Amino acid sequence: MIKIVIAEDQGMLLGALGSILDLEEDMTVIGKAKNGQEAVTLVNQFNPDVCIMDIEMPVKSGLDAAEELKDHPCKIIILTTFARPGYFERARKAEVGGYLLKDSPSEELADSIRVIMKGRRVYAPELVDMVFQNDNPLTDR
Amino acid sequence: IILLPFNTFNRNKREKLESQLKDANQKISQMVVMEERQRIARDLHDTLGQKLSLVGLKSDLAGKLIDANPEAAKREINDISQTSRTALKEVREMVSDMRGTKLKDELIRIEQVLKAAEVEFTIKDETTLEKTPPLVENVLSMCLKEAVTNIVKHSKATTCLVELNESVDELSIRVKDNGTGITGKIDPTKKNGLRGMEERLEFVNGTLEVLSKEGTELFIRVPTVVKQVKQEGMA
Amino acid sequence: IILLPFNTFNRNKREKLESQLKDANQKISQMVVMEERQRIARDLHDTLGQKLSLVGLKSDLAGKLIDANPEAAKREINDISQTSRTALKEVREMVSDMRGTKLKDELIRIEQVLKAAEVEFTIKDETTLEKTPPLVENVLSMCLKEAVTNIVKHSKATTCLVELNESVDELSIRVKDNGTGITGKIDPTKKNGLRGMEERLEFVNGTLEVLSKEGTELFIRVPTVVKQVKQEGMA
Ligand SMILES: Nc1ncnc2c1ncn2[C@@H]1O[C@H](COP(=O)(O)OP(=O)(O)OP(=O)(O)O)[C@@H](O)[C@H]1O
Ligand SMILES: Nc1ncnc2c1ncn2[C@@H]1O[C@H](COP(=O)(O)OP(=O)(O)OP(=O)(O)O)[C@@H](O)[C@H]1O
Ligand SMILES: [Mg+2]
Ligand SMILES: [Mg+2]
Ligand SMILES: [Mg+2]
Repeated sequence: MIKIVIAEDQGMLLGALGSILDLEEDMTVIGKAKNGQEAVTLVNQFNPDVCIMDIEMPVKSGLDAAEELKDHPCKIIILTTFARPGYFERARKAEVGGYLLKDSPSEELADSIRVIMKGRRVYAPELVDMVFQNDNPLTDR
Repeated sequence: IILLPFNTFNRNKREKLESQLKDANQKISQMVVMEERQRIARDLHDTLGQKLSLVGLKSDLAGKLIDANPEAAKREINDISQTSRTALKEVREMVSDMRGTKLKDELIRIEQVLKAAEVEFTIKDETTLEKTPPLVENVLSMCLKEAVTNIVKHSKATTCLVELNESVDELSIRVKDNGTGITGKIDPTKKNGLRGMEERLEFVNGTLEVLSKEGTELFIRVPTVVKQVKQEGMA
Repeated sequence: IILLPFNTFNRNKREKLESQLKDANQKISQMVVMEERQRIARDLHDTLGQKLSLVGLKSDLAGKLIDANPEAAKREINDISQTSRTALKEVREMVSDMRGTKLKDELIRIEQVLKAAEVEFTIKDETTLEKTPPLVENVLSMCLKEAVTNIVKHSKATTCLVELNESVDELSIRVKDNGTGITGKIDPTKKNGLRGMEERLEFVNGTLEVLSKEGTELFIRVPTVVKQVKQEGMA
């Protein structure tokens, strides 16, 4: 059984995500958090296999929480909808197991979780943003 | 003999500058577009991103529940219906914000503003605006808004006349009040209403004339056939 | 005696140009933002507005069908799931696909994508792209992006080779992976990555060849002397 903790500040999303993963036969959701801080606490308390996190949450963001849990054996999966500057780089440096689209079909999400459990990283290409060179013609003169 | 190389030297320099100007323009427009997109993406993230993800998840969930627990499935479907409608409303609001204000909408708005300020309002509008590019309309709406704001804020006027005209090659707006007129110098570092108008009009090759006698009169003109300076990379 | 005025004359001219450069930069950025915003508003309205309405309607329908005809309800729910995800995907593309993505920038990006996916990346790039029109470069960047997205999403490959070549009359890109190859039929109503590539290449008279043996190989070719049929409305 893959033990999962989910952190998401939007209540309906948290509920739906929880129910959908619970329906998978080899997964069980053992904790739900409303922010990154709660997620860190739950992970330390229950030692889940996987912690799925939203990025933008009050108190502590998913990326902050992921950085804090970098040395914890629990695999961190970040879910988000749009690429935002700097996020990909931070997720990569925090060595998260997955950096995935929140809207990926639930089968795909479940499959990704299984692949990540085997030690591979899964990063949605849509979320990888370019590191821009600074060629701002307004500032460099 | 001496003049020529100097001349050439300077010509080269000028040509280099001119080409820099072109390059810079191109880079800027690309950069600005990127920045604007990121800004919009940020706005979209919190509203649409969340809602559409939720709809996706809940539809998967409903599909899985339908046989085992049709009542629970119905609740999910209900949430989907709600969520999609809220999202649609938000998209509409966002889109109408982004589109800028239509001139005809702005006319309605200023009528209300002037009524509230107890300024008698007369309008002569002969325009169809059929061939007016959105950008031009946007700029004109902003000008009109600022002109009327100024009347309410500064003029002490009791009447205001707005006249819109359209000819083959030009669109014009006259805004006239019977107030104090513009008295004293305008400090361009502090005030930016009128300057902003001028700058925006310049984008669309328009002009602003300000007359101050027996009140204030603004005359705004924009050529209908707009020379689009930066066609490329912008379309 | 003669030199001095010339010099001054040219200096003035240069200074004027330099200040023009600054002004132009500022104006353009404002104008570009306005136009870009309006353009995105249009796109948002067209893509999202329609899809969200559809989701709303279908969720009501599914709710009504659930007891009488659960199978039909499932089909509606399936459509909802598809539609919401396509909508979000489109928004994402709209926001991220900056017009005028330089091919060299895209190469940097795909390197990051492949690195993150732990796919070994080899690149052979012999091109200068000096005479490549921006439109062509843009199309090629989009193709490269989709090709690599597909590799990461579908191929299970461990290596990826990208080869760019330039001849007198042609530019070509080969993208090769050592994965599963394309298995099974592609449903063109659901999948639009490869089809989109083909469509975009058509604009610039380019072609796409797909080979599937020992992995997948895409071969993209665009003639360098492009008849620009559809410049407008696409850039
Ligand atoms: N219709 C008017 N009647 C009388 N005075 C006016 C009128 N319009 C402008 N003025 C005068 O011209 C000045 C400059 O106007 P402008 O719109 O540029 O700046 P502002 O309205 O003071 O500040 P801002 O528009 O930046 O909020 C005003 O401060 C006011 O003194
Ligand atoms: N490099 C590849 N290796 C293995 N299979 C591939 C590869 N590229 C494409 N495919 C297969 O071809 C199908 C069609 O690809 P296409 O890009 O058109 O659609 P998609 O990636 O599934 O969806 P979309 O691009 O619209 O998000 C994919 O679903 C996948 O099965
Ligand atoms: Mg959140
Ligand atoms: Mg003002
Ligand atoms: Mg694809």
